[in-house]
Amino acid sequence: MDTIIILYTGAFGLIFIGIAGIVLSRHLVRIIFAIGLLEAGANLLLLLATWRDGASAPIIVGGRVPALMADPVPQALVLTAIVIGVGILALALSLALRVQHAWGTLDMRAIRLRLEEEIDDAAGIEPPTSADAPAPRPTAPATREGGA
Amino acid sequence: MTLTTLQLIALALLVTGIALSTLRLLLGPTPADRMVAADTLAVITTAGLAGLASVFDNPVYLDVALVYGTLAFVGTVAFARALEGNRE
Amino acid sequence: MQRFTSALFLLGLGVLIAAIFRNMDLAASTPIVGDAINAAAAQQVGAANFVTSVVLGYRGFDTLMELTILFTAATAGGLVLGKPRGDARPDPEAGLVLRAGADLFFPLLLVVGLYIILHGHLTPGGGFQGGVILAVAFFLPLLARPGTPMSHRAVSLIEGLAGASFIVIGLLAMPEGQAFLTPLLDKGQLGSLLSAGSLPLLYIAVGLKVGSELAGLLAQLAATEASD
Amino acid sequence: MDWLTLIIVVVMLASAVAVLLLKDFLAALAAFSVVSLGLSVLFVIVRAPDVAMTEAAIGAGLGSLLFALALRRLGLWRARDRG
Repeated sequence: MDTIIILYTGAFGLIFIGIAGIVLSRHLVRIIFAIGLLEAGANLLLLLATWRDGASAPIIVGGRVPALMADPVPQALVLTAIVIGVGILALALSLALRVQHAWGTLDMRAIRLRLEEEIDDAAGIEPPTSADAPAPRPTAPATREGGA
Repeated sequence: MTLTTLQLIALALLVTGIALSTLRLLLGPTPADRMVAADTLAVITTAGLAGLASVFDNPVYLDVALVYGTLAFVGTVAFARALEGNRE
Repeated sequence: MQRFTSALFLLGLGVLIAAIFRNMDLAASTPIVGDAINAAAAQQVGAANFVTSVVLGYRGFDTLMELTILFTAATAGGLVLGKPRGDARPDPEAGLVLRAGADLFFPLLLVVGLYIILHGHLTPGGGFQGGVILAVAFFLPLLARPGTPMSHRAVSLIEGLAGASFIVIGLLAMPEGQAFLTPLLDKGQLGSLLSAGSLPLLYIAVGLKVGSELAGLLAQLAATEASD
Repeated sequence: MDWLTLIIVVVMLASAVAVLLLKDFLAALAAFSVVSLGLSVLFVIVRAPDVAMTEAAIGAGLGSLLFALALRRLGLWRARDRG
């Protein structure tokens, strides 16, 4: 099998696993982990776009100029993207800390219910109370440690 | 590129180490086991990066091994520190 | 129900990725820009590491914007975390091994970080990587002895000065009719420490900025009260 | 080189799945650091030492540090002797 096919499989696999984690997870921290995986896969994919077999690193060592060098442009892009990624990760984690502090839960369903309630309260809308209304909303379960 | 016998043996040993440590990482059973497996993998990878520098016959890859070796220690310390602070 | 829709979405995504993968022309790229840069960078910029040439020479303005994004993310993180409460209980002090190890490791990390920054135009590395190492180096004593005060004023000062000097070095090229961030000074001998003109200076500014930003963010995260 | 790349990719994807499946966040963080480790080796294999060094610095040092601090403060960090 070709090396390039294996590498592309790794990149696409990381992207798929990352999106699956974002879609399927209910825990906020797990979603942040999945964002990290997705970002890693995207970086690898960007770097593979200009892969050539047998190229050497784009660095001149000891005045020896290699015949075929890898493309430095995506490398420069990915280099900065990784550093920005860690900044985004830190921001996401601090937001998760604030959510935990304010609402005491990291479960996405509970967070969504609380958000809707707060929006209703702020807008002065009564929750629907007609006879045909669906059953009242369950109170937000205060789970703090959840699975995938 | 062609590998010399020595490089082949070194890479085979490193791959064996990676396989065994990954098995421990995936099987567990306790989180501490997985943490130690991750640390072992970091050490093996540092050696593997130096081996890759030898295979590619280019000394610039040694810098990567240097950075990985120094910072893997910090990561493990962060794991251990958070554990230590939690255990009253 | 939500799980089912999610699984359906993922199935479609998997089929899409498989289709893209099948029809993609693998390894058939001809990097025109990359080859042109590889051919010309040694004369035009004078850095032995062509990635450095691209990051600071050909795409210096993008790097400035990326520093801005990082600054925005770090500032927003600090704002979201807020001021720690005064009565917050700090973590207990670390054991003997970590305290001694942190004391021994701090100078080593400092030297490695400065080496990576200063040799950014010769070997792999540069301001971003060295800055991360510097941030970790300055945070390690704080990890060993929580409660040690870290001067946020000094961190902000270094950060501001580094960012300003990046822009000032870029502006210095403009009075002579050249574009913003054109590399200045003598190109020097390719592969020697004092070469590539003003690129090492720019990388020092980047390293100090990234390092102080991330160190400040880590310190603020560490000062936040634990929830249990 | 093919077999080496294949092994690294398999290790990386297996730990990426483990990040999502492991219940304990300490174990998930260990698996996450292994993902970035495999990625760093892959970056060396595609001849990008600069990117590999960045990934090593972020993945091994700063990322673990950030997640460890945040998880500790979120109260998700439970040290257990068994289980």
